[in-house]
Amino acid sequence: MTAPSEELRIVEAFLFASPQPVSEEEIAGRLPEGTDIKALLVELAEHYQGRGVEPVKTAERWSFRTAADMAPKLKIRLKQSRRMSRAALETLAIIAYHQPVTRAEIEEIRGVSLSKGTLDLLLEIGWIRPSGRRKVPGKPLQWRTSDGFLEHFGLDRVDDLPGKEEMKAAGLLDRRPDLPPIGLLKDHLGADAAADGEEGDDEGAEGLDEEA
Amino acid sequence: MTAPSEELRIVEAFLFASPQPVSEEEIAGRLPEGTDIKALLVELAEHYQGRGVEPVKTAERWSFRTAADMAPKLKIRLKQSRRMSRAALETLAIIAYHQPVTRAEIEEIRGVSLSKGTLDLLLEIGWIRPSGRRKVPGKPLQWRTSDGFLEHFGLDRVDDLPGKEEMKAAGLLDRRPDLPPIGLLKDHLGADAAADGEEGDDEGAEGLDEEA
Amino acid sequence: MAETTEPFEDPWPADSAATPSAFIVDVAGYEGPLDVLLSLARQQKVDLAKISILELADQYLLFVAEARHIRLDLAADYLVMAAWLTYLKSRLLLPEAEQEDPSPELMAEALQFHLRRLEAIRDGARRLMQRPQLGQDLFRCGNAEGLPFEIDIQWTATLYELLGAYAAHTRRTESRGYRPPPMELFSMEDALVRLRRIMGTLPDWGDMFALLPEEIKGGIIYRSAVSSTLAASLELTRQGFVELRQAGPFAPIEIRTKAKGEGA
Repeated sequence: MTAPSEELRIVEAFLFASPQPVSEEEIAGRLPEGTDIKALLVELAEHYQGRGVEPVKTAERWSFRTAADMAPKLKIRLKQSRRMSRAALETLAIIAYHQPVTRAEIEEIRGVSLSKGTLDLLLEIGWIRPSGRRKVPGKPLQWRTSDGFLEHFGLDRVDDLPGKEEMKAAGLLDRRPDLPPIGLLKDHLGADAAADGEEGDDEGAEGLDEEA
Repeated sequence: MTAPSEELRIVEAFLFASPQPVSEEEIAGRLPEGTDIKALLVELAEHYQGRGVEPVKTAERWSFRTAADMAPKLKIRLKQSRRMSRAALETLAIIAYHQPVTRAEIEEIRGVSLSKGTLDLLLEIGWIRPSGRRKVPGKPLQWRTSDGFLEHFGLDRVDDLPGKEEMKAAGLLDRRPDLPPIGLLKDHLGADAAADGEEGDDEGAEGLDEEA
Repeated sequence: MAETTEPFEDPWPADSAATPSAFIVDVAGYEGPLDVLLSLARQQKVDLAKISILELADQYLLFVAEARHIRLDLAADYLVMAAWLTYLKSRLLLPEAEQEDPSPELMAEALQFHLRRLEAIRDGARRLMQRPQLGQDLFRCGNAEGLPFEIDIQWTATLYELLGAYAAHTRRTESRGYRPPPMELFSMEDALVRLRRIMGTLPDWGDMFALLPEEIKGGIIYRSAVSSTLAASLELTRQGFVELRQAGPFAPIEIRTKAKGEGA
């Protein structure tokens, strides 16, 4: 094994010491001008291949993480992970794959109205963020996933979502009008639809099971 | 480089992920019984020899730390601007207008004694420079403003300091001839001089204003 | 491995609800009519794109009819979907005589699209949750030491502040009031004080100018001392404290304390 270059050592120490993942620009700021950052990161990744920790890129930023297969050995299980309701999970997936997406679109895709607590929950965890308003009547808020979401699931970019390419290819991410007559019928039944929304709220409240 | 053993990877990931430094007993708890922890730690240390981070043992506990020589490379430089105290500014102005000027003369002009830090501070900032010694008993050092001073205040020459000519014409900047000591006269002036001196001490203490 | 470490509940009851009777009992287990339709469609075990919409509509209508026996308050969404499917079914069964839009085929295709899209999202959510997650499967550095920092202090002062300080100093000096330059010369008052002090100790005649302070011999200060002392001596003579005499022009002027009782 050859001795690591001074530049590589700096990248290594910087990724390691920084409390937050760091961008390639931030790394470049620590090194002589003109240093090939990408090559250094490749070299670093090669060095850590097969080891207990490794450099990973999430949300366009680099940090060290324990290797995925170490999970069972490291599991401390100090805190039980939150259990998410199916509604919350599906809503997260819809936002992730279809972003930016409005509340109405989420409801249309799931075919059921969205309880209030669902978006709140995802917002509280820090996995989604509001992202501008759709330029249609009513200017509804649009939602996107956050960097925290990418970091949590170990994704570099939204395009790296599992199966995203296939979904796109199949046209499933296209925007399409709701089943036309259903929309019309719904308008006729406005009052009942509201009652249904209430039921949804109840369900949302149990979205986050707090298990000790 | 041989592939690291599973045990070594666990030690590596465990040291890395643990919120606190870990004892050898804690490491042993993660590994099959009878594993030679010490040998593993030696192997780990060897692997990280000369790298940007390394396992270190402090107070009988292990953790990863950045290599000591990396500290200067990782340092974040924060810029903070501070305003100068009135005493320092006044001293600087007196040097600018009266240069070359000795410490005793500055004190005489200001009418208060000069705190020790004031000239040091101005010298450190690089706004004044020593400029030969006055040819009087005691050979006191004389002070002048530096090029750095001119640069900071956007002046070409000291003579460009606005108002100097007018002040000179008004006789405000004339230095009076030193008085020969006459016992009786001194006695008359004694009380006032002492009072002035005291004020000077107070002001000297606040030589460096701590302003955010 | 991800299966075994999956901490999330398995959120899809579809498989467990594989029998029609289970549907009816468990209306609340479904997240809306589309969810029910998707479950029913999966029972056909064919590609969703090739699913028989007619069969699906029949199954759904049956489901709703059965469900209503148990829950009269069955949500509006379910009934709307039932109405729509009835309509779609009737259109599909009718010979394609009139060309109304949207065509029933298009409507059926739209329903298929919705079902496929919902299934794709569920698949996405499942795969997302199977990824190793931070703080659960992957760990960041537990005790990152942080980056050391160094503060560069930059002292700032503007020219205005500099001049302001000087002006303030000037004003302060002036506000101390008018102070005449200290008198360098030996004043009449100085001479009076001094003569009064000395004369008490001189019993006999003495050269007046020999009494001047030793340290000021020569120069303008000495001469001022001579004249002020002479003037002071005249004043003291007038007051009757001392006597003066001079033997002749330019002779030394002698002075002595006036004897007590001799009168003025």
